[in-house]
Amino acid sequence: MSDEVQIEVNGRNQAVPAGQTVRGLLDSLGLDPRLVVVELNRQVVRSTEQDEVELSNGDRLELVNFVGGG
Amino acid sequence: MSDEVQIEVNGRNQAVPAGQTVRGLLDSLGLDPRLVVVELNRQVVRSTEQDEVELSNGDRLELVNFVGGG
Amino acid sequence: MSDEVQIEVNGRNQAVPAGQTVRGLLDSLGLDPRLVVVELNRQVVRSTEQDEVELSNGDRLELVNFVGGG
Amino acid sequence: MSDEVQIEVNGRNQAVPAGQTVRGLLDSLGLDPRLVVVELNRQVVRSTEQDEVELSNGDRLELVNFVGGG
Amino acid sequence: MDGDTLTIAGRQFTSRLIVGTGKYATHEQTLEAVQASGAEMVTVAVRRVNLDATASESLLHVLDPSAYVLLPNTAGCYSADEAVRYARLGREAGLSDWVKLEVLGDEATLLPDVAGLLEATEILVAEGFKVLAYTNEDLITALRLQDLGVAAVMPLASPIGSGLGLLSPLWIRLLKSRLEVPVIVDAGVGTASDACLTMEQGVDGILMNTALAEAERPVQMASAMRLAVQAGRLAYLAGRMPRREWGVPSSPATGMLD
Amino acid sequence: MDGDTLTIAGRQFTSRLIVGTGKYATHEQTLEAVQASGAEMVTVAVRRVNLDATASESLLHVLDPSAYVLLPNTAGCYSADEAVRYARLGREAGLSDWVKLEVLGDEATLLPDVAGLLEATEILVAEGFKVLAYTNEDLITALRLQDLGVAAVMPLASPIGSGLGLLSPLWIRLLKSRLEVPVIVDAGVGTASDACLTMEQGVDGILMNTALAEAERPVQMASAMRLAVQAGRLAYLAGRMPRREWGVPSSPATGMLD
Amino acid sequence: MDGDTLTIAGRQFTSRLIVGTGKYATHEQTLEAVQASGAEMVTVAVRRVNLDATASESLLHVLDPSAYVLLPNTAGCYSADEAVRYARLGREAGLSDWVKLEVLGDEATLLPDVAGLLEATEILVAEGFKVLAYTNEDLITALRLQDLGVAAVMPLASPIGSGLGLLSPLWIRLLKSRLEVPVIVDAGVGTASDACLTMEQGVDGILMNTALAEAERPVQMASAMRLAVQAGRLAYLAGRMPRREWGVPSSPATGMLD
Amino acid sequence: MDGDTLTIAGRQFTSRLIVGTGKYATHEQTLEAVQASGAEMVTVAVRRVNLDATASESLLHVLDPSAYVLLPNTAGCYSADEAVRYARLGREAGLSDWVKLEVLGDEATLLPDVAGLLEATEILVAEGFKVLAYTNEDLITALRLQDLGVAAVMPLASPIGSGLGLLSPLWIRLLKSRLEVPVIVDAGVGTASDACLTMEQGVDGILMNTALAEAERPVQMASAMRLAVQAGRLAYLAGRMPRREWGVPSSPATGMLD
Repeated sequence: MSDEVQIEVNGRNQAVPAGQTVRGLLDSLGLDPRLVVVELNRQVVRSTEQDEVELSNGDRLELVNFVGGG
Repeated sequence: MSDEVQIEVNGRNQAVPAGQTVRGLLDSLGLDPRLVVVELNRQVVRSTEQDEVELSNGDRLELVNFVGGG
Repeated sequence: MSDEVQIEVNGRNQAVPAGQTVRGLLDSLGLDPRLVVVELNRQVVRSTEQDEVELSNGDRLELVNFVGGG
Repeated sequence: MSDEVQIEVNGRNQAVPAGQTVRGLLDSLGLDPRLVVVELNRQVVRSTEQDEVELSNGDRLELVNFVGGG
Repeated sequence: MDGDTLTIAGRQFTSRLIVGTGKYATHEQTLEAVQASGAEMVTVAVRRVNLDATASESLLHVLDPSAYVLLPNTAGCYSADEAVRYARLGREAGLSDWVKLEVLGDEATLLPDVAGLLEATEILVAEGFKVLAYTNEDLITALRLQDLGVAAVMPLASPIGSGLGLLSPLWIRLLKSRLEVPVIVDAGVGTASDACLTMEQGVDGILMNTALAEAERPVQMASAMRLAVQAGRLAYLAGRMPRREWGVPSSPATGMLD
Repeated sequence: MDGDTLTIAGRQFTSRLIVGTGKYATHEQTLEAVQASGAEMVTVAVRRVNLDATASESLLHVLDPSAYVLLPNTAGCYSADEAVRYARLGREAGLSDWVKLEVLGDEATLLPDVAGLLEATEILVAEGFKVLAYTNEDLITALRLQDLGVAAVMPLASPIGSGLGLLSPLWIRLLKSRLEVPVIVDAGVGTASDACLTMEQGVDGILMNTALAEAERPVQMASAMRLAVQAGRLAYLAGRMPRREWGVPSSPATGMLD
Repeated sequence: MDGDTLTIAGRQFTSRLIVGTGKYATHEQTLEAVQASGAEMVTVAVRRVNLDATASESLLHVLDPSAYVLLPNTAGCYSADEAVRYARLGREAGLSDWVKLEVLGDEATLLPDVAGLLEATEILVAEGFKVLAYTNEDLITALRLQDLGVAAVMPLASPIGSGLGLLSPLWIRLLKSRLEVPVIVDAGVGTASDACLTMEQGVDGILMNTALAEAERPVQMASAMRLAVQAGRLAYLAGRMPRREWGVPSSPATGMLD
Repeated sequence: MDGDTLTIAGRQFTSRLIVGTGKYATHEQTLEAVQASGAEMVTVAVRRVNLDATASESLLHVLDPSAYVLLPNTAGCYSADEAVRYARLGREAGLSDWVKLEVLGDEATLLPDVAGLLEATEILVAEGFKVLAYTNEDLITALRLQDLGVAAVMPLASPIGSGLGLLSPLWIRLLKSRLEVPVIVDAGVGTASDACLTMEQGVDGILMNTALAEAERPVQMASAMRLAVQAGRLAYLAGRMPRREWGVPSSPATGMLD
């Protein structure tokens, strides 16, 4: 439907409402923006910009965080 | 019977004819005197003496030879 | 004088008669062409070519051979 | 003279007044009995006995103490 | 050891031990081990959020970033580009421009690809990163890394996770003697004596993870490593006795009885 | 490590490091090094009073016998009789029946004469001494010493004063695995990693002297040794990670980006 | 060992020992040592003719090129260009396209500059050279060299001329297990046991020079090395016994007397 | 190595390798391995004739006593008396007064009981035996054995059958430097480099059994050991190069091009 856009999040296809912002996506996924870094089409999206940036068809997002590592 | 004597050879009891010599015992066991050393009651019996020495009741013999060892 | 050319051999300046060939130089230095490799202005001069190649002013030659090394 | 006895202390010959005790010797040498152990003719002399024991001609004494060691 | 501090990229550390946070049984064990180790800087990895997980506690809730310097790594990256990408995400996540740079060349050994490492280092230093570069024992590569402006050179003692200890004290001593930037030995230390011996080569510090996480009692081993690193450092500064192939008494040869 | 104490002949020690008091520059340095080492027991030698000396301060004025267990040794003795004689004098001087028994067999190496050692041990144990026996790496001799009732077996790591460290971890592990009495490694330790490695073999403690006294900075090395012994003990108790000849990542292999 | 031959770039060798010809007292000693070593290939350096020398005997008069494969090296070169230049001159002098390629990165250690090495390798392989590449212990670099088409990878055992032997058997075993081209250990071997141990890692051969030339009796050491390389190779092929930390009798436990 | 022979009790040997004959799969393999080893003296054990066996071929039919010096051992004996009894039987069987004397102190390690060894040595030397005494690394015991008149001192490299190689080169060098009788290292050698390294300590020879018998290919390992012992001996005589912690070129530094 025209009021949905298809995106890929961490390697999975997902549909989100048209006009949804990055921050909106994080909220819908129940993720704490202070603990998650967003990469949109290979570009880091600063948390300060997450409200402005709207998702478009074919966007590829990577949501990452720190885990234990050596 | 009086014409037998009880001896021990390499830890086993055995009866031999009265008057049997050490050499006789080796022959009866099919052992080559040049390859076997005889210890009779803790004393080595030289091969040259094996014809003379007669076995008596309760004699304890050890018949030994060389085997592979490091 | 005009019938001499100035060259450099193994880092030393030297004057040779005009028209002298590489082979001629080796002979004048008493060097056995089979044991020496000639580099003229950074280019190897095959022994087969040493008769043809004439030396010109400013030519830089390296005469090398095998020595003991690991 | 008859009122002296010859003894050996830590390998050195020494003359002491006749009737001198072990404790007397230590005092004369300015040694603190609590820090020194006395061996008289190969026998340890307890500090409690040092007043009684008198020195005789030919006595061999070793006066030892603790020093740094590993 | 008062005043004997470690300075990397202008930041001062009292502890010369840096620990990783991988492979522990629980977040709690991770924290206990980190605390027992006395480390002031800990490494973390950058990975995808697990979208299936029911909100599990984040590592950052356990490791207070105000209490520890978090050092993001690029573990698992096999090219300069990939490592640069992870470094940038790590910077965003940690709000710090420090990175432990790994560019691996082989999955079986996890040995560094020094060509890729130099390439990524150049890019990241230009972007203002403080690069702590995981490398091999090669002095020539280490000198290049220093020329490129790394904050620290981190040669391996032996393969990552091998526990084989310090394979070549000579190479490590050589690196230290020729470099001006800090030398932090990274990977391969297996037990306390390895850490002690490594510090005795004069290096500035050690980074370890598996030796703690895979010990039978990780927290206890973390304490052991804290002490071992201090002991090795102190022994290096104290100057060891000479070696001799014969005996020398420690008690006086004089004053023996007759 | 709470409660991990060392018990010798019924007496409990918190520190597993015993130090000698020989070869220091001054009494003051001796005391500082002993304090820095954290040792609770120190060895002393029995020697003639120096009759020529202007009343010099006695070692006992420096090392308060109420603060430290003084362990007299029989250093420098080359026969059972001689060692027994020194042991008896030491007992009188220290008002204690503990003795570090040395019966040496060779002046160049200071190696023990195990025959003489067994002979002297038998006599002294019968006289009620608590014998801590300096011996070589031989298990058979060590078992005999235990049968004779020694309080501790003290095998060498390498020659006295050599600083060569632990020549044969195998022999020492073997001794420890077969003996019930405490095993205190005595002699040869040269630097902190030697001490750490030695403790990792599972032994009960270490006795050293030259490694401290001949270090460039003895007091600092004493601190290093205190930490190294603790580190090695803790690592032994913690249980080291397994060794592998390949690499194993310390960061997750999953969750990588596309 | 019949049929156990070494093949490099299609040429078969019976001997797995390659020797250098530098640092000998005389040409005669060089020849005697080479003969005693049993080597079939020897390295030589390319240097300027000495124009001041009264016609001295050339090395080629001593080392008959029909009797030995002469392998020109690029020793002393610190850049890819320089090494390529020497390689070309060497080819002309030896009428052979084999070269032992050295691109050094540091005068104090003579360690290879692996970046320059890879660069020079690419050029020389394209010109049809058979490149035997002197490199460090790094597997990743060795794999690159193999991809570029070298005839053999020649990792160091320890620094050139150091005589420190095989610093890291692990790295060398690793290289051998992962490469298809021959692995010839080059540099660092100091004595016969070093050579034997090195061959036991499974490598294809060893190149040495200083260990012979600087021995007190070079020719005798050359014989020792010939035997040691054979012994190590045979032991590798024979398959060593397992290691155990306890004793196992070599004589029967049965058949004992009462 | 011409003229470099080993002399024990007045008998001269060209080979410095002595091998045992235990643990082989067959008599044939035993013979092949002995031949490949180049040994001139082989050890044998004294055991009861197996009265149940159908006349099996005797070892003496395989090992021609006129071709090899047979050295009876007292393996498996745990007291001086027992060892003396086996030695006497061995003398009768071999019509030779040579004996490899073993008096063991522990079944798990097969370590020698030096007290029992000294006791048995005294008895056997008095009876005219040529005693080759298996002992540990202890110099003091070795000096006693020499004083008692042994023909050779045979210290272990590591436990019998362990294959751990030479645990302490220092102790072995020390023994050799202080003894006049031959020093033959007995037990523990596992592979060729162990044998080579052992001979480089200057000892007179090596006795081994398990390293050959338990190799995957015993006969091939026997050849390897023959070469390794020769290589180590030659290297010792040749005098190794000095060790350095830096690089030294083997090619001339002069004569480089502009």
